[in-house]
Amino acid sequence: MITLKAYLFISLVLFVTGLVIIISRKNIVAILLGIELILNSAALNFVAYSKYTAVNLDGHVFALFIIVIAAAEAAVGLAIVIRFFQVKESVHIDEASDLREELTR
Amino acid sequence: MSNQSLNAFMPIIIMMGLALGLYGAALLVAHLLSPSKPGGKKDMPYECGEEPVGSAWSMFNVRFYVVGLIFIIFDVESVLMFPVATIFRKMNAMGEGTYILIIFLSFISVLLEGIAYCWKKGDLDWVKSYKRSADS
Amino acid sequence: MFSDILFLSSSSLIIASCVLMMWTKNLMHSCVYLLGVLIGIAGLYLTLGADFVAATQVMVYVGGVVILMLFAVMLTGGKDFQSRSQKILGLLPLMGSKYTFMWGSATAMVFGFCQIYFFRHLFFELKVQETTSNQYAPTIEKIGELLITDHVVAFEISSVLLLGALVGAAIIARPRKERPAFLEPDHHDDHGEDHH
Amino acid sequence: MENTIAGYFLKFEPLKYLVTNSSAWLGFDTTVLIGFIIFLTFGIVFLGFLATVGGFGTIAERKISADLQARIGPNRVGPYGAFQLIADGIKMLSKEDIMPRDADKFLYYLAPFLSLFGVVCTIAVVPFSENFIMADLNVGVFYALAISSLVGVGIFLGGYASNSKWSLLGGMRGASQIISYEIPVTLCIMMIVLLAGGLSFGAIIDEQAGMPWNWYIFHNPFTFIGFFIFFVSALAETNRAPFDLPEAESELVSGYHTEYTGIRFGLFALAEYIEIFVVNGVAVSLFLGGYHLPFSFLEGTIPGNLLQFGTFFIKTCVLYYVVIWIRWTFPRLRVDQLMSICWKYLTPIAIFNLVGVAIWIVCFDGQSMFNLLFTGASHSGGGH
Repeated sequence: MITLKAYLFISLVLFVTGLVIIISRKNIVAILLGIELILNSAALNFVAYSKYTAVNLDGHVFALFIIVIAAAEAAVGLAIVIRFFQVKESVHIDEASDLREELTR
Repeated sequence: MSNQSLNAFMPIIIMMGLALGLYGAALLVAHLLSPSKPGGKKDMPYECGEEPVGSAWSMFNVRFYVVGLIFIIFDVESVLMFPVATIFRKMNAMGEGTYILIIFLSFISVLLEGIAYCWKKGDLDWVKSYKRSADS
Repeated sequence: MFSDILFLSSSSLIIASCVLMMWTKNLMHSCVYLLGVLIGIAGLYLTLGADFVAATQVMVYVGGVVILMLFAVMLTGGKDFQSRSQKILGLLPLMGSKYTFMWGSATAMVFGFCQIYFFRHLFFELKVQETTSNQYAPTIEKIGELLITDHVVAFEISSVLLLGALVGAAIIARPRKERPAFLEPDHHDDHGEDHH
Repeated sequence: MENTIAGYFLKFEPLKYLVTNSSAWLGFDTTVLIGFIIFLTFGIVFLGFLATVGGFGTIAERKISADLQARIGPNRVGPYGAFQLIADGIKMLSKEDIMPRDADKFLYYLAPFLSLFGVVCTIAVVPFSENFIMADLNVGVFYALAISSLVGVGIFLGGYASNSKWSLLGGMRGASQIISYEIPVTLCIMMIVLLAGGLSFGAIIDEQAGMPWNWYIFHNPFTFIGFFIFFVSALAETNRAPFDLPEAESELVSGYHTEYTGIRFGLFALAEYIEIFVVNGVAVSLFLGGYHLPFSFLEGTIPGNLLQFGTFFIKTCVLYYVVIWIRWTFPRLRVDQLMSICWKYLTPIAIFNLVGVAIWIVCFDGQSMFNLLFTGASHSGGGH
């Protein structure tokens, strides 16, 4: 029988994958992919807890809202990516440094 | 709407397997029957006989993209409206019709505001969008 | 038994796609593997009895977000900038210098253990009911009732949030012919080739 | 799986006997296993049936177009060219499978599969008759809507992977067209969901049992408009003329499958033709009463189910004929017209319809137009 821990493990795998993608990729679109994974792991946790610990469906509603927020985030984020590409002609994350002060590295 | 066991989803998994099987079988039979002599001009991308210049993976047209952005917001809003639409008639029979109608209509009115905004600003136009924003 | 099979196949699809997503250098392929991950998560939702959430997952992500991602990858050229070093230690300090990263991770670990220690009741004494029933009640009507009773404010506010997202995305991505004056080429040359 | 085809067949004596005996012999309850085998068998049967229908769709297309243009059409292979599809199939299988030099190999192989996958998975919820339905899910309509959006991904990837300019243009047009026209389709389906109070196909069809005036298309003026919006949007979703911009042969050679040859082109085309049938079937189920006959006749038996299946099939074929008829009658739209039709006409009208239906339900308590006009007339809402 599948236990709660199995779902939490899958959720952990998703989260770690998302985190690794975020910190190891330099392309902004790839970073957005990682964020999607992290949001999905959170939604999976909500639904799993909703089945195993509670009798109501609040977890499902939360998962729905997470999906909604993730879609809105993807829309705005990708719009920013496109605009950024139009301006800078690159999607390298280090190019987004117009507001940075000159620090000693 | 009744209680449903997970087995209700079994046919879907079976159809997924069948799709995979159909694709694999078709490719296998085609591989056995068809000749395979790659090379030469045959492998060139078809451009009506001209030599292709550069790769195709560099084209840029943002207008398709704005449509996608508008779409995804509408998609999500419709997803949220589905559960409310499902219980609409039930609530109406329970005498809560006005309440749920107000909730539903206020949600839709925000949706309409979005489409009205995009319409007014020319995001839904195909050709004009360039001109208008260049003027402003 | 069927739920076990569904769980195993979905989770193996998720893990395989996750590994491939980290592995591949082609961003387009990465998006396609994301598709696999999302479909696998929808399968997990099915095993949890959340059929509406599963269908929503497929509808919003597969029909919307992934297509948008593919568009974005194609429009921006899909070049993936690999980090300078492929080794794990080389990957680590990308978010700052090596020292800030080490201090940050050490602090995070200490705080994490403290939190786990203080909230251990929540973790270990959580009442988990291992349901054995294979019957799932229809969820969509209950979700609808929750949306118009308990979560009605969130429901209405989310529509406003989506309106904001729509307007913002449309404004930002709207095609413009001229480039902003402050980003003319002479200003632009400062950055560029020194990074990679 | 109570309402589905496996549950139906498990009620028969020989299978019951088989289940009891094999359970005793193997030591566990074999109902699920036997159900799996029945599902698998009928999955193959339905898939084969729909593939044949799709194949005949190509012939019907050529014959009807020939008829509309006062030609004869294919007439060499078999009587009236009826075996043309076999010849076509053999031709597809024995043609060389060429891949362009710079193509993305993985995506090039994946794209036809995604297209086929999205369509084949939809078949599982199409209600052929009262008992001949593979899965009567609680979220049936929504599931069909969701999984069929994989076709858009397949088309886009097919266009992208070929690394040809025509393909790329066609793929982008296809993806943006499919996602745009999904909005009116969703809103029209939501209108029906408001009336039916459920997302399962069985519930929606049972609400429209009986005489044609119980059909949802005649329920009120808004649904009447809604049907046409749904139908037009479905044409665009399946890339049919006059919305066939992704494969417009006069401007884009062949659109997203320019570089596809042999069997993979065939699978793209097969998926497209099956999708037309499935979408028409969904339209029939949602608006035109589905499989219901005006009278109850032999319900629950196999001949009765076959009769219902025939009803469903005839209704769907009528819509299929209309689809082909439209293709050979109307000229193709331009891209800007395509987008303005979707976003400036269909979507606002669909939202208006949705609001109208909601107000109708509250004002008239969900009664149909016919009931209101002829109060006291015999309301034969049978089937419950």
